[in-house]
Amino acid sequence: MTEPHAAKPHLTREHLLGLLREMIRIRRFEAKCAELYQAEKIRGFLHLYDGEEAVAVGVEGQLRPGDAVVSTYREHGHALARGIPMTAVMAEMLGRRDGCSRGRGGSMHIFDAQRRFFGGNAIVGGGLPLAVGLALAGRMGGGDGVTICFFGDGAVAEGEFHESLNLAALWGLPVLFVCENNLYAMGTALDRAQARTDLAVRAASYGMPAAAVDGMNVVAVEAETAKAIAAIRAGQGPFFLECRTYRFRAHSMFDAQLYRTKAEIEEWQKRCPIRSLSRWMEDSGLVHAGEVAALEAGIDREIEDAVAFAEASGWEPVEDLARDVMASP
Amino acid sequence: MTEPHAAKPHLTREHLLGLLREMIRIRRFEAKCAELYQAEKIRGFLHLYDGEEAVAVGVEGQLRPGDAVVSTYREHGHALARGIPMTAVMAEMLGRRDGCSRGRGGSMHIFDAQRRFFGGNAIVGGGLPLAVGLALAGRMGGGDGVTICFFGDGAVAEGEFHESLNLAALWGLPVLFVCENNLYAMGTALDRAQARTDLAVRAASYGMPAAAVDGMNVVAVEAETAKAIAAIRAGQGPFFLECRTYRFRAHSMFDAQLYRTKAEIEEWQKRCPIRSLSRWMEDSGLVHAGEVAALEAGIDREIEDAVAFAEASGWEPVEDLARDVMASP
Amino acid sequence: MSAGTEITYREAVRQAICDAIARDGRVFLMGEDVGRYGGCYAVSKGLLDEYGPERIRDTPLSESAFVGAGIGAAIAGMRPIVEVMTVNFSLLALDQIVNNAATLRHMSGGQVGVPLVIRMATGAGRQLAAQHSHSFEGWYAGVPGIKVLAPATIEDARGMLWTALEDPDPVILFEHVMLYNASGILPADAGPVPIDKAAVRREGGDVTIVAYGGTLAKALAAAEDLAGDGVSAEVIDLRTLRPLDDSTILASVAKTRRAVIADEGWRTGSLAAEISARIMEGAFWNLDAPVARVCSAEVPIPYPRHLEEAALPQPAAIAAAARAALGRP
Amino acid sequence: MSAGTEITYREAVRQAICDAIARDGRVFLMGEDVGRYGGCYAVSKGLLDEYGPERIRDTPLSESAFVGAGIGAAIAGMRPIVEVMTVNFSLLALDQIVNNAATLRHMSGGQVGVPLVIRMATGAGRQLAAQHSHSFEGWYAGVPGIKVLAPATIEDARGMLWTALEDPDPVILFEHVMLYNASGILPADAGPVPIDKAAVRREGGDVTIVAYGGTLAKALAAAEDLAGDGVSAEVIDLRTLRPLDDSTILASVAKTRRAVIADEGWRTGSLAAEISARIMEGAFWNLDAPVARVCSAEVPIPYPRHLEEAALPQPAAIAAAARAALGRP
Ligand SMILES: Cc1ncc(C[n+]2csc(CCOP(=O)(O)OP(=O)(O)O)c2C)c(N)n1
Ligand SMILES: Cc1ncc(C[n+]2csc(CCOP(=O)(O)OP(=O)(O)O)c2C)c(N)n1
Ligand SMILES: [Mg+2]
Ligand SMILES: [Mg+2]
Repeated sequence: MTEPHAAKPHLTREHLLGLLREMIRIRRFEAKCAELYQAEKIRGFLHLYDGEEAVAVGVEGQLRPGDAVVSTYREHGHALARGIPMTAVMAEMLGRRDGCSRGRGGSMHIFDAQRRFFGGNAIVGGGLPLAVGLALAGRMGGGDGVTICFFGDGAVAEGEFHESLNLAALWGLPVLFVCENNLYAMGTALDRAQARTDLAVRAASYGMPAAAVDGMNVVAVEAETAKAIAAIRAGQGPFFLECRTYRFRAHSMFDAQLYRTKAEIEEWQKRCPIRSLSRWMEDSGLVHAGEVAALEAGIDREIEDAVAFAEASGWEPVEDLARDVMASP
Repeated sequence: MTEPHAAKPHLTREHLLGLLREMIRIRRFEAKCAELYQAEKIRGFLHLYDGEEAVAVGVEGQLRPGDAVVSTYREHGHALARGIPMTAVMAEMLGRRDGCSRGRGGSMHIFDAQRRFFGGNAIVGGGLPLAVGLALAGRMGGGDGVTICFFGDGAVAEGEFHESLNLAALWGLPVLFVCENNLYAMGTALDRAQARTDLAVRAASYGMPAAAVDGMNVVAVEAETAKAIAAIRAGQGPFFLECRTYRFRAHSMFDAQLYRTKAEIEEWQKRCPIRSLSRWMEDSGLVHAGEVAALEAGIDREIEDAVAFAEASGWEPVEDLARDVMASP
Repeated sequence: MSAGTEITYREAVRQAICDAIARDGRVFLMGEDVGRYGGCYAVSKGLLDEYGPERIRDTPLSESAFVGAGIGAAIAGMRPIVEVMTVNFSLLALDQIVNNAATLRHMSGGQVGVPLVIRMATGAGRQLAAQHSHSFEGWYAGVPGIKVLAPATIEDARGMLWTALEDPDPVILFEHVMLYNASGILPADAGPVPIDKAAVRREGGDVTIVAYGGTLAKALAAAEDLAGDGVSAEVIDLRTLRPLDDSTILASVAKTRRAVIADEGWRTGSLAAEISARIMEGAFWNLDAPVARVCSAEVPIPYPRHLEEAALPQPAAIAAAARAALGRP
Repeated sequence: MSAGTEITYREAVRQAICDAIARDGRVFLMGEDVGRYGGCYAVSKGLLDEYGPERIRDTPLSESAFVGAGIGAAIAGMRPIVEVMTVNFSLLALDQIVNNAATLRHMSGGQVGVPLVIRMATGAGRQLAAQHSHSFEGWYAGVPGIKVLAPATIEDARGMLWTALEDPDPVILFEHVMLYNASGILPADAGPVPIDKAAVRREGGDVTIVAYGGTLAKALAAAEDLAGDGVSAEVIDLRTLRPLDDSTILASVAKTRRAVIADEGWRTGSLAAEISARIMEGAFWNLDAPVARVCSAEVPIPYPRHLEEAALPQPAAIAAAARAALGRP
């Protein structure tokens, strides 16, 4: 990890603590989700973000309320970092009526229209055209809002990636394309899917400015995002940000991980975004181990509350099965 | 036009005459088609290649019988240059039973399996994945055949373009992607469709070697194609060839051409690939005006014969409507 | 009702678009060649000059991206009218339509609505052969979360778009290619029309003929022919393909006790099958004869006129089916 | 017939693929994560090690390109088995399937055949919510130029692929996600099975229940339940969805005079509608009650178990429909 303070010497202790806290919050929330999955309280597909937290936290910290977010099926981190209450997210994971999507979406379809969080999309690449449209509407409306579009390295091979980047660049729309390059699409390593693995360079073929950043370093992500968003708000059109990261866990709960070695995972775990930041903060005297523990304890309480909230929540009644297919008249 | 002889000083008179002849053949064939369209003998969509003949002739002259071709709805030139008899092509235009596709395809679906001419595809971009698959089969079969894939500048925006180029490059398949950049997709100028208009540069984002060539100069097209195909046959993977050209006529027979000026068309007509070559050959004493006229007369006879053949051909019987939907048992 | 004026279907659609743009600042038209070219069926000719490039947006050839962008823009509060040149090309955008437009409201638990209108040409009759002559309205009519319309008259072409744009959910409008040149009287006070009711276009007591879009005129011709034989046919124009107006259909069948459905879709899996099944379920005990379907032959539509005509439902076949239902062969 | 062994459906599909690869040098398997990952439903686990990367090809996330490449390779003489992870994602490849695979033979006048096999998972039941639980088999069953299979038993899972690979036309195989873990006896002499006949899975005289794929077990459960009431239900497994085996269905209905169709597709436009319409046309005079459909509710499948179950056809509903047909509510 590059030294966070080197990049941004003016970072305050409070700000760094906030970043650390948010990353731990996501990590622990998801650890609880994995438990609840084993307990069969969460079902379906569950894609954990473990290892990639610096991306959501570094990027979304730079957003304003009017900005929009479009995400993938690996979106719990994005949802929490966007400020969607953990209670509502947890209830959604459990399929309960008080879930942010009334329990109908589940893990892959977290939505919060008020916070302009437009999902949770389980079709790889399917969110990119939406993001272009949100940005188009924003620009036609005259504001300086930005649309953030998260997607994985796997999505880069899809036709929708290409069409969306071209359209956004052609029309100069305010989209920040955030590629979470965790080196694998399920079991397919990047170099088995992409003729050219330097993804940021790809953006150049659309004339789109781009940067690649260490996605395990939240401060670095934050700094690059800040620059990119400033440029977008200033009307300079879309930007492509490749965040180089890694998922520590399996693709989903059904993955034997035959396609990578333990050694590789361990190597990456040394770069854990949370441990890196907390260690460096401890080493620099910005935080004591005891403070981190207190932070974790607070988060654990929040998580327990969220689980209790979710479990106390009812189910949508079966008679309402067809509700919200169309607008009610 | 760059001087043809400058590029290839060893070009023989016979060879150049052959190129000239083939281009004139296509031009006149299509002029007759336009007439037959006015006479309502050809119906549906008719997309003429007028102005772009140097591409088909320059590229396909370099092919061997075992090579495959995939084309678009603007494919009469490609079909003739591939050696499909004009009689069969003309009968197809008229929808007759002796047409190369039994009259069922028409102008947009010229096929000749024996000559490995796999259509005539009316979906923009739809042929690219096919070409990748043909090349894959060729490589798995161990030969050194090449698949030529023609498409327009408009197709470059489609997702299938992106997916196909990536796949071909990733797997190192023997495809020559020939982009016929005539500056317009129907009425949409290249710079209104592409964030970046230098199409050859795009190929680099897939790590694919590329070249752009003056598509109005048949000798230049031929020379670039020869180099590209040699590299492909040598196992160096796919190649992207952008041919910069122009269509002199409307997109199809229903086009008021509101999107470009007469002056622009006239400017390009000065670079007519046929006139350029014949003038230069005359100036260099390689051909007399009389010889060209004789050539044209011969071609006109061939065309008249093709029309006669087509008009003499019967129609598929209505009872056979459902023929060739599935293989006959 | 004052006299009104005679206009073409094309002109009616054009007026509807102009009206919508004038009435509502959130409305814009987007699609391939809607601007400079004037629309592939000349529907939007002149609109670019009138309303400028923000409201009349030419897109690159990227069906998935621009349909998806329409969805995103609709989510964000705009009222896009997205034109897909023909239903054939809409397959490239089907993922966006089914997995996003139709699904977002439900999987977000009612938070995210998509007030999008998509217009497409559909159908055969212009000898455009196997890749340009499809009728996939029936597929769209099976997708929960969208409404599907098929204006068959001048008044509907003019009035349905208005109502569709006021709908909070995605609406797809199918315009049959053979209707654009049809003309009829538009009442001077023409306004929005309902989009949830079928219409009885001709009253009769002996047999019900159900038709829509491109088959309405054929059904009326068949009814006229039958009248010559003393058979009084009632002709229903579905108008809205989803949700189907069962009650109008069943009321008619209860009266006539016989039904024929004319549908340009391929027979197997056609919308006609659905209507037949609904009549089975809702009026079995009223039926004096099996419900008959007159659909397209199960063949990729061939190019030559005689085969295309043979492949499509024709008035004679509709009349014959009606006679057979009446036991008068 | 010797005893055979008990294996899972997953294992049966795996064996079928292995056999095919061993039997025919032209066969290869291609798709997302079929190799290193072992297949998203673990069907091809271990095959990469056994047969190597030429025969077991991991592809990038590019549904359109790799399905299209399968078409191209089939044209060129290979026998590709293309796996699309689920039917949901196949919408991204639908253009290739409909406009190329299904159409090439006809529009080339019989010259170009596409002996391609596509396998896809389909159906709901795993709480995967609105974008991963579709059943679009009915759409494919409506497309001329392809065959559509739905193996519901171990023997069919093992034997249909064999026959499909010998077919000169494109064949699509649907594997219901809830079947992979089902097990049964595979006869020791199991070989290819016919792909043009439905099967009577249980004989009965009072009512016909038509099912396929994921609904077969539910139909059999309903039949068992009905037997307890003294109602003797005949259960037909369609096996082949295109072309439908009308004669087996009509013969059964002629005997029982009542029919219920169980289909996981959304009710409107379901394959069940087509079968109902065919029974209407072919057996109206034999019917003692209207044909009933038990289909999925018209809602994007919701995530929570209770709503998913309520949305899908269940044995109780099938039995209830049969009782209603018999006038025993
Ligand atoms: C269009 C489509 N194809 C396939 C899938 C199945 N699938 C789900 S996630 C995934 C891998 C995506 O990888 P990437 O984009 O790198 O994101 P990551 O999971 O690594 O975050 C695949 C193949 C899908 N959901 N959508
Ligand atoms: C997928 C698809 N979208 C739209 C069309 C309609 N269309 C036919 S040709 C064309 C323009 C294509 O332009 P280009 O690729 O540059 O080829 P050119 O016609 O210039 O040779 C369009 C939009 C189509 N046939 N297929
Ligand atoms: Mg990834
Ligand atoms: Mg062009």
